[in-house]
Amino acid sequence: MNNAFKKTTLASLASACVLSSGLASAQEDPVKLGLMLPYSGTYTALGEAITNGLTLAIEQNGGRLGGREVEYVRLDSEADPSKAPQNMSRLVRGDDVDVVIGPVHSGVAMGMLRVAKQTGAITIIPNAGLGAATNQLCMPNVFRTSFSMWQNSYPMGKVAYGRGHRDVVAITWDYAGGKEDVAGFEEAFTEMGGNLVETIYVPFPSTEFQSYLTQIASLEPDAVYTFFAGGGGVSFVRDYAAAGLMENIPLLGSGFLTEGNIKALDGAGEGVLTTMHYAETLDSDANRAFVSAYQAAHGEAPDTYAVQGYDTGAMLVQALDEVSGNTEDQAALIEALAGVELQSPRGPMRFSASHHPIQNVYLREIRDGEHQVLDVAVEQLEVPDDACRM
Amino acid sequence: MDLAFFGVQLLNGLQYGLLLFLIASGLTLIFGIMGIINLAHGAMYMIGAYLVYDLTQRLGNFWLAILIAIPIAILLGLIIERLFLDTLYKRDHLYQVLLTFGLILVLNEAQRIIWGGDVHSVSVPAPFDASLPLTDNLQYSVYRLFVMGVCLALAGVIYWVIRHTRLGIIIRAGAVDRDMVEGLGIDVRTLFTLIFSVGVALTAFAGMIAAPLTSIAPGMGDSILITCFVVVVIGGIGSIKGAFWGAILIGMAETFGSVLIPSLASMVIYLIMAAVLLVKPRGLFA
Amino acid sequence: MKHEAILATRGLTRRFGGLVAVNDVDFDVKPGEIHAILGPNGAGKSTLINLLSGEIPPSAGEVCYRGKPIQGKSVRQTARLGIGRSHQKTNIFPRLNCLQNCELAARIHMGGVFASWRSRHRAREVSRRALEVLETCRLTHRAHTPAADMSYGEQRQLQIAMVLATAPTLMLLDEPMAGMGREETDQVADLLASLTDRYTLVLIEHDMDSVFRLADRITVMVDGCVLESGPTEQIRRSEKVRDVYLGRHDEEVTA
Amino acid sequence: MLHSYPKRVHFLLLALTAIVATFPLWGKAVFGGQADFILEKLTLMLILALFAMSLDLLVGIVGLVSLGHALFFGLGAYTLALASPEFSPASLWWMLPLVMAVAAAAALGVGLLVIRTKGIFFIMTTLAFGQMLYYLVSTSPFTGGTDGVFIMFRPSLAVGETSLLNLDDPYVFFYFCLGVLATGYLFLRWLTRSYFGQVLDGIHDNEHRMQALGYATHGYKLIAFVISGVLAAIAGMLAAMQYGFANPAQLGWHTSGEVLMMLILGGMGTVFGPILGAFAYEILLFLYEHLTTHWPILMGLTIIVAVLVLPRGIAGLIVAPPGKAEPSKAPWLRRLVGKGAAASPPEVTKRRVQS
Repeated sequence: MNNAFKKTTLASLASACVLSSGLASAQEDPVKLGLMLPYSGTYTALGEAITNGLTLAIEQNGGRLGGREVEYVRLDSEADPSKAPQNMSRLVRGDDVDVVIGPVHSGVAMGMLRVAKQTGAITIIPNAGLGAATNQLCMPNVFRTSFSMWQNSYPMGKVAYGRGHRDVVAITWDYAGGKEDVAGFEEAFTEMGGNLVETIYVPFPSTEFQSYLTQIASLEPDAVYTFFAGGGGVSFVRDYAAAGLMENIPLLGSGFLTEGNIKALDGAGEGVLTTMHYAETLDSDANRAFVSAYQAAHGEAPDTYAVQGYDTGAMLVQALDEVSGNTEDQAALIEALAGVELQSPRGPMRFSASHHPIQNVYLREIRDGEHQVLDVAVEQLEVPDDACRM
Repeated sequence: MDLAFFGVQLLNGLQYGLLLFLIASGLTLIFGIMGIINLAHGAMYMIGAYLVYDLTQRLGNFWLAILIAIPIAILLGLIIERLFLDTLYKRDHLYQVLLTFGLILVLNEAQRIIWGGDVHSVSVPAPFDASLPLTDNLQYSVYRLFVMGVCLALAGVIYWVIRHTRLGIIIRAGAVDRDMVEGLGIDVRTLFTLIFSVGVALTAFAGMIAAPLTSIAPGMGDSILITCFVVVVIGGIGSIKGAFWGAILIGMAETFGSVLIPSLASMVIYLIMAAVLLVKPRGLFA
Repeated sequence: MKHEAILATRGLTRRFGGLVAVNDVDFDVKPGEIHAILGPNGAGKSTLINLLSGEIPPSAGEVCYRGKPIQGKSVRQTARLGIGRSHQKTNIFPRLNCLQNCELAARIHMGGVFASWRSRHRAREVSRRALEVLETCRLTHRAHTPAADMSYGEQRQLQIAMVLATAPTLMLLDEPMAGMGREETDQVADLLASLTDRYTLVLIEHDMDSVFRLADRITVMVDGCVLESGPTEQIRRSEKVRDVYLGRHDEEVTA
Repeated sequence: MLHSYPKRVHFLLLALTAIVATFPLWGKAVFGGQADFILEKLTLMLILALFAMSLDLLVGIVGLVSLGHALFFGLGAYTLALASPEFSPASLWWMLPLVMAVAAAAALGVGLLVIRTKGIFFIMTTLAFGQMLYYLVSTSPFTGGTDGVFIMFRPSLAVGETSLLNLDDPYVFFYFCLGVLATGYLFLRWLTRSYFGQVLDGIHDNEHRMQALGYATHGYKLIAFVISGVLAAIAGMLAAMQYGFANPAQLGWHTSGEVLMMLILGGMGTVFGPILGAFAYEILLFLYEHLTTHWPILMGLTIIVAVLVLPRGIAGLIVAPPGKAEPSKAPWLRRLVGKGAAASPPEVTKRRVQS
């Protein structure tokens, strides 16, 4: 007979016995975690890093959550938003998972959230930075362990002004993530009194930047703020350096411009400033321990995505301990998750009312092929999320 | 818009257009002679870039890497043609579309298995790793000039081959009427294998020389494919001359479109295509 | 009025690049006649037919059909005016059966698809006409056979049947007997002969026996020009034609 | 005769329909707790079947290979998304005609441009137009951009105050989609067997000859293009209704490629083939995804093999439809399969040469 069927019978049996229903199912069923991450296509590396981080955290807890074995159901989200609802539905309704972890891609997140709303499935977003997830679309059963576009770019607005830049040009891809990111920068920068001369939108996912660089050179701003990611980030930074702009016009960005790309930048990124909630060089015990454990387990250095996965795992460890492994009582589990406080590799981290991390955002500079932390740009930054009602 | 700005943008548009021509030339060649629509064309571009990345890593020399990568690309074209396409010439274009779509899935995933999902890059090779000042605050990579030179030279070679060699006569005849090729007493099978391999190699080569200018990432071939299609449609399918002017037109349109009408930047090439189709349904040079 | 030409060309010329395929051709077809066009390969016969039917536009000159100029009209338009044509290559709908082939041809000249949809009577008329022309072409027994499954000769006959089904005033037939055996050729010749009371025919044909048997008048073309045009007897006796055309005839047979 | 099939085909189709239609009766017994999920998946397959079937009219019947059909699918989804009120369900009485009208207008506009092109040109121009709308939707401020939009409420079907069908109930929605698919199927069957369908067959076989007979073939093709677009848009609307979500990816050329795959798997030109194809594709995808994260390789190879050995798809196995000569397999494949016949040189399509 089917697992779900067994589980419901057991659950009703257990509730009939009144006592320790959590323990009863703990002996029988593993906790089912549905991973809806990209395992093929452009974002594969991110999906894998998150998975590695997540499993590391759970392995460090003896491979158990709240005393129960863990079963992973991996589903390739292939970063295809049009398939997101059906994939999410398959995890929740088909595989009957207890918690869904995903996705990487904001468009996919939208599709998942639609189903999360219908089904009430507990969802932890380990990457996708769309603001709406914890703002307009926030719901009790949805958490995020990563960042929002706003959270990573808002601090840079302050930093840019603080470093004396007054006229700044922003450039990003013409897509939702890019627009949200630049909006965060603009908010802080103009609040302080800076002037955003122009925002240039590049058709997504073009990496042909020459004409834009020419435009930037002719505008002669004090600095350029940019958001590109992946191949686009690499291309932009290299082209920016090759055009000789790096010497005269400092390049600022939100962390994803260079995250995971330092090697591919081939030395071109030296001196680029970015703000982000993590840097691999963070000087803390938690981070050092994490980096060496990750290195040992997976044979490579962790990146931000791995940390986000790791914290997702750590969060589950804490919350499921809190409820003694009982995943049947959703309300209790949600409450436990919302109450999680972590000493993460990225620093202290807890959750806001909208279930978004309250965390430090660091100012980083690329020096000698590493993200060196210059400063904490904003300490324990909380995302306002003022459209969230729950 | 001052004159210097205009001049630099002209240069940008020309450089982009020339690279586009190199990528699209293989596509239009294959269309023209073989009547085959190859959706996996973008994947070939990606493979060229990855090959040169991999070989540069191993050998430490970009030029050597290109030298070795070209025969590999030709071989790949040969295998694909003999194994899969050989059977499709008689059939409807639908089957070509589907088979090459299947090839995209396979090649993209093979890329991931072999090289992983990370973003890579190739350093600009000596002796072109320098920059020239264009304006007081803008420099231009010498390698970009070199790429332009290579593209122009290849365009010249292709032009010469088509105008002045026996192969060229066959190609021109084939683009007009494929029966005539048989009439000339050509072994069509060998010709097709040759053309397809050369077409694939041209595209892969474009990926190779473009590698130091771009980032090497999964899926990099997908977006270039559609742009190439637009180039070929505008120029006229099978026409090398059309591909050349189509590519220059698109290069200029993207460059100036992004500056002058930023709100339509992503659509400008499609709008041009629609306009061309309205006036000349078979393209400008067909 | 009876002898006024149903189709006339004046100075009709067609160039392909540097090649003049049809050069300054004046040519008349009288109502009710079978007019054959003779000439060696490359003489411009098919090009002439293509110009008459509107498949290609002329470079110069005019084509008059029933006294009105029609050059520059598309093949579809000339078809609607009552000029039916068959092609040198078998040109049928292979997946459809014989009857459907003819119905398609008949329907467009009987009000089109939507008329058949609106009126059952009209639809029945279309079928009747299709059966009629199958009968004429002796294909009734093949009515429900897919065209692709028929013999080559039958396919050629079907092609003529389809032209007939469009109820043309003028038929342009490009080598209707090409590639047929003796027996089939005679059959088609008989068929064409039986049509003369109702239709005007322009015919390109290589089979000399059939041409001389069928044609009322003959136009001989060489190198895109009209060499001679006149009643069959005149052409048969013409020294000029014998020299130029029959002199090349051998060479053509081997070609 | 073309478009008429042996009795066994009809029996098989009826049997399959019966199996699917009675799923709510036996689903629980077989799949237990997963039945709801399977029902949802089945509903999706029905929607995709409609989408694939609409493309069959173009590709299989008229012979126009479109690589931009997702344009209409996405257009249907986005029309619903943008026209739906935010805080209450829209009425399907309004939405369905609206979606159809928008799709028809778009198909007419695009069709006027693309229908004049043929073969490869048609493929590439449809592809480019699909991409054009993709970028328009991705960058427009009204459409939610690349993240897509939510449709908070499923449209309702009511007369006055009384609800005719409670489409929010997954079982009702399932039967609703089944009904739409059946209607679409019967419509296309009727169309392909009608006088109009005969003209389309003629155009598929020999467009030039059709013109020589006097048919304005462009007009007929345009009508087929519009019908096909409208049906695809209805499928897109249903897809958006099912998950309450529309995204630019639904318009992208990968979606167009996928639906072509369904067509080849099922067998084109048969109207019922694409339905089987949509089911087969989704089932294969489901299995492959469970098997390995490298599933695109398996899917790619499946398509390649289908093209090489099964060009007429599943439908071709059930019924051998009359058609052009059996396409030959690759020489190496023939040797492998052992069906003799020496390798023949590639034969290019003969074109009439002017003489």
